[in-house]
Amino acid sequence: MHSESFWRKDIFSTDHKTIGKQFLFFGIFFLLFGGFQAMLLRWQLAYPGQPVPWWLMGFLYEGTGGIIDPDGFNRLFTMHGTIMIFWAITPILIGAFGNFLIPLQIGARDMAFPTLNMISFWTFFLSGVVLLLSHFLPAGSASGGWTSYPPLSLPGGGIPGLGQAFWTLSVTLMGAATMMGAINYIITVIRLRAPGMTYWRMPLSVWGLWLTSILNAIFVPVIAAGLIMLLLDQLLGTQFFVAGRLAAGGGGDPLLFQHVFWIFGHPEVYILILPVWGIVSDLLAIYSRKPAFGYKVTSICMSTIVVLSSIVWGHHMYTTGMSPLLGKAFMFLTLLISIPSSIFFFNWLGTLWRGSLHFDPPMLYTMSVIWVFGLGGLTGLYNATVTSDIYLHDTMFVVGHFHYTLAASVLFGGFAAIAHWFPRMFGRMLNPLMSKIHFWGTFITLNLVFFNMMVVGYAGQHRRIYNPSEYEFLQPLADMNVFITYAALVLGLFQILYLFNFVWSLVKGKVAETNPWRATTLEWTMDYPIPHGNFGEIPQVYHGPHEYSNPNTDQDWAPQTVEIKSS
Amino acid sequence: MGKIKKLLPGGIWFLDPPKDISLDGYRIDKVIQYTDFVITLYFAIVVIALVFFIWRYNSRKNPKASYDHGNQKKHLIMTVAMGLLVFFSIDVVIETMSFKDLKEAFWNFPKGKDVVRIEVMPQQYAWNFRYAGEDELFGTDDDIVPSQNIMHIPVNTPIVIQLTTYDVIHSFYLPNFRIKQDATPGMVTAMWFQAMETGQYEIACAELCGNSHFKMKGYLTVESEEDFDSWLGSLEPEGTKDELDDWGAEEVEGVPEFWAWAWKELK
Amino acid sequence: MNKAIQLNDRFGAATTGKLGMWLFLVMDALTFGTILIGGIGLRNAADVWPTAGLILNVPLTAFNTFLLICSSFTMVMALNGVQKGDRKSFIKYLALTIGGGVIFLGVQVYEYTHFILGSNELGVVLSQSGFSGTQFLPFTGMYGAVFYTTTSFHALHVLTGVIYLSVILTQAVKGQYGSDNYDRVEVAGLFWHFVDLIWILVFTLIYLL
Amino acid sequence: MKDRRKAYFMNAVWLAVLTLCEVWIYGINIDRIALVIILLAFTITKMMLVALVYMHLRYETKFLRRSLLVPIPLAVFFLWGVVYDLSFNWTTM
Ligand code: HEA
Ligand code: HEA
Ligand code: CUA
Ligand SMILES: [Cu+2]
Repeated sequence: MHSESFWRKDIFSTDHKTIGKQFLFFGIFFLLFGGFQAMLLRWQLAYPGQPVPWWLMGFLYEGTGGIIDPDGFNRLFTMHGTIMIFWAITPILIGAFGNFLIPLQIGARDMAFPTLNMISFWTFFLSGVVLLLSHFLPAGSASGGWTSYPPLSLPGGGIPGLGQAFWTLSVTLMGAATMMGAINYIITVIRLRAPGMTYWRMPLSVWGLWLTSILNAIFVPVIAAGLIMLLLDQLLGTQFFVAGRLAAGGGGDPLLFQHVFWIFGHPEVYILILPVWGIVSDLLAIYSRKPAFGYKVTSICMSTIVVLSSIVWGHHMYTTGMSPLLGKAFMFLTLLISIPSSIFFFNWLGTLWRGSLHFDPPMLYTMSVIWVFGLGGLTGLYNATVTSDIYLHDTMFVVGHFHYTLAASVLFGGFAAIAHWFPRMFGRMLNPLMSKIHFWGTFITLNLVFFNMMVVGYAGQHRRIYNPSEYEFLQPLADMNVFITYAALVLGLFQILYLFNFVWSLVKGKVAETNPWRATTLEWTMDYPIPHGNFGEIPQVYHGPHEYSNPNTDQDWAPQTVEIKSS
Repeated sequence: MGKIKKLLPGGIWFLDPPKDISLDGYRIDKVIQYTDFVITLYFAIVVIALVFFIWRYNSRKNPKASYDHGNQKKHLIMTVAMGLLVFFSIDVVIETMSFKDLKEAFWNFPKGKDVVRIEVMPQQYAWNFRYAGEDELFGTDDDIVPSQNIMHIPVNTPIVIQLTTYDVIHSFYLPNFRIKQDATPGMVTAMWFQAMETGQYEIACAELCGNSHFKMKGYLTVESEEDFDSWLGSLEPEGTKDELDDWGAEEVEGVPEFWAWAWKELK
Repeated sequence: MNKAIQLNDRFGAATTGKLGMWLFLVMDALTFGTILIGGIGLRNAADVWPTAGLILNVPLTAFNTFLLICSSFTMVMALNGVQKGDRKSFIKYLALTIGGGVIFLGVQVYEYTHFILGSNELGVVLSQSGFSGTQFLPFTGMYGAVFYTTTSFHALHVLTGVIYLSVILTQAVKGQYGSDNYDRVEVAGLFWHFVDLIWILVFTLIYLL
Repeated sequence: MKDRRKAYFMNAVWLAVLTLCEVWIYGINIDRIALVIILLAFTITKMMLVALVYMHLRYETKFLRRSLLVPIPLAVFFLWGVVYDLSFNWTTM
């Protein structure tokens, strides 16, 4: 192995493992950033118009007398939503674990296009810089919501300055990076699987990441086109999405943007959660020492959801005055998704059934996904129904629903993945005690926060409002809003513990053995540090990824590279 | 449905929604209550299963896992049956309820003489309302436009609303009626409802529309037929012409009608 | 680093680079598709829409279409050349292809400047289509937005293709390709033909219909 | 490698002829709907010629050819949904 300079090795590296780690640090930074914004949001919702205390960095609001002003609040949730979805979850789950796991788990030496992979990360990085810079614009960052509906997001909509244009630009760049990643992941899985690694022998994590990439490949181009049109409207003054008074000389249609946005936007939520479904299915098997229940059925269900997810976007638009035909069609198609969802959900329980459960930290995070995704998924049904959505649309109920699916399920999936693969990435174990404290603290407070969001939503509180006490019918909810905020602050404190644990374990954690979890998949077959090129010799794969407790083996696991002789 | 209510006093979302004073709001509450009931049931099953597995199959109690891929025919049948059970016990039921409600109520616009028609045109950040006046035609000189954010309706009378907007998208949200409808520039949308009780209620804007979205509030007064008539009678009819000039509608060429449009017939 | 092991999969002999390019082209087609779908949707909902040939120059653009077809032809001829090991014809046809692209762009720039500078005749046809002014700009109603966005996005692709092929050409001149090493030429060709393919659709949807 | 120059040339001729036909049909006065259908048919033929011959799909595996068709039904569904909703209005004039 020839030695490489620091720049080639750690910065502009083409090694998928290094790029994966870069994505991980990048994502964690934005997770904290967006999470901090959530704390400020919660402060405002509980104590509208009261000065932000010093321990929430009140000095940030010196210009407005220590309080968050309405514009500032709108910027907060816009940036919070955008950052969490595109710059925190996407890099952590798809960028970091997609990069790290796909080649290792299928037995490849690297991605199919390593240089493209590096460019993808640096484009992503650039998009993040543009996004961060937009916070320093004289008129402030974007404040049109993460959905950025025109005409509000256009110059005539009343948001001053270039914030919206920066938002559009950075999301477009992010999309370009995601598309490069998608090409890489898809082709890698198609082409670079080790001998014997058939599709039906891939770990479910790879299935999830691969399906995610397919969705990315199909739908990110759609939003890219939409964003290009939006950007032209914002900067050049074309009129795709303006109508009514603002459209001098005949205009376009704001509904077109909503369609384009949600044609992408709905698949996007599955883009975020599919890796987690895969990872959870795998980890449940590992920590139950039992093959994943209904492996094939689970991957077929995930694929079915991929197909269905592309034809249900209209359920975000029930109140726009949609035609009865479309309304009914979208409702029916949306509800269909609960069939494959409940099937693989049932399979998760099936994996636990008669297993031998080891409650290591990754398992705790994983099992909690069953809880939070159950709640998040089931509450999707209220939204999917046209009549109940007429009431619940744009209320905190929807916010609660998607924090259960996104901020809870996806986040716990991410925590599980980090805890599980930390020894592979960094050669050390994440401290189990701190992990367990973090788990319990997060699990309890998170439920208090997000369940009660649904409670206030059901009680009528609409979303994106600066000051709920403006309305009489929301005044009985004031106490609950304060309670949610305290729960959220405690939740935030536990994340500080997590950050500490992460950094501490990085330098001081117990040095890990090669395969501490006794897992069967290929990434655990080589010693740390894994060299550039991963495998000395490309391994031969003999069986599926979940051979645990096979009676024909002496130990309770059989690596995929070891042939099992039936007795 | 009464039985379900008894099972779940107050529902699972322990804070009550605003009082329902509408003719059809109960339909929405009913769908939600049914969904509450079944998802609680399923979620309870999940939690019980989880707790049982943790207690029974933890590695201390069950050091040896059974080797089972769950890929036999019986497993397949079981899982698919589970999926279909969820689908038929939740989805099909709420879908049927919802379709029925839409057909009978929400998408079934009342027509005829005793309907009160109102045009709503939100702007950043206020609500404008317009009543047709004596001649029952909009865009004529006897239209009545109360001051901003003030809306009155008679009780027990169907109200049909048509909306468009002056600038960005807003959403006309009546928590006490369980409904909302977006107002989008360049198009006219519609909704209808009927109040069953008199009183003062709030109108909110449910779609982000700028920095004062949070206080884009209207006041809805539901009153008896006579009170409503005398309230309408006490207002000066607005000369449409001048007012349109104020809005600048006629200065910009090619601007579609967005205020005082001739009432568009409903499908 | 060893060459990665390739499975005998159902994509047959297509190289990994080629598969990557095909996937990219599908994604690119979806981007184009969305812009076109948006245009169709807006047009369908619009009250009036100008007849295409009134404002746009159909004969000139038909020539441009012909030009792209020819450059697609020269591109495959170049590929044929390199596959045969005929370096001279390879370089000749590649250069011709690039030339075709450049002329295409030139014609389009001519068309744009004509619209942007405006003229009285243009003013006449514009007013027949319900627009005012003597210039046809991206802000000239929905129609201008759809026309300019679609065609300029395509022109951007032609430009990318010209640069891409120029890189291939310099490498070719240095002697990088031969009858046993032409994969990159073929992949670049795929991109070039795709630009042609999209143009065929744009020509019909924007200029003829 | 087989010499495919002849096939390439014939393809170019076909494309040029079809383009000429398109412009000609566009010039004559026929029913709008017929025009749309005919022109789209011509366009799709031309696109297929380019894809099959110039982009060598003819010579690739059936599986590759079919995979590339996957987004088309999706796009058609999007087109239908968007066009239908944008032109739908609860109110008539
Ligand atoms: C990862 C993210 C994610 C996931 C997975 C989902 C999953 C689902 N979502 Fe959600 N959703 C979002 C993220 C997500 N959503 C976001 C971000 C928004 C808001 C965007 C915005 O407006 O800002 C949103 C909004 C949203 C709306 C629009 C609401 C509105 O604005 O008015 C709707 C409407 O239909 C909806 C529906 C659904 C449905 C039906 C599912 C289904 O996939 C759920 C399927 C799952 C199940 C049905 C549960 C599984 C079954 C069981 C647990 C029972 C099993 C029992 C036994 C085995 C015994 N979602
Ligand atoms: C993956 C996505 C994701 C994630 C992880 C989160 C995480 C959180 N979100 Fe977010 N949220 C969205 C996606 C997400 N959200 C989206 C898409 C919207 C809609 C935006 C829109 O309307 O346009 C939204 C909107 C939204 C709102 C609604 C605003 C409104 O409409 O009125 C609220 C309000 O409570 C909220 C709260 C929270 C909280 C408390 C967390 C917590 O889980 C965060 C926990 C993490 C931390 C706290 C970080 C770590 C700690 C520190 C950095 C130290 C500082 C902390 C202290 C000093 C205590 N979110
Ligand atoms: Cu108007 Cu929000
Ligand atoms: Cu959705």
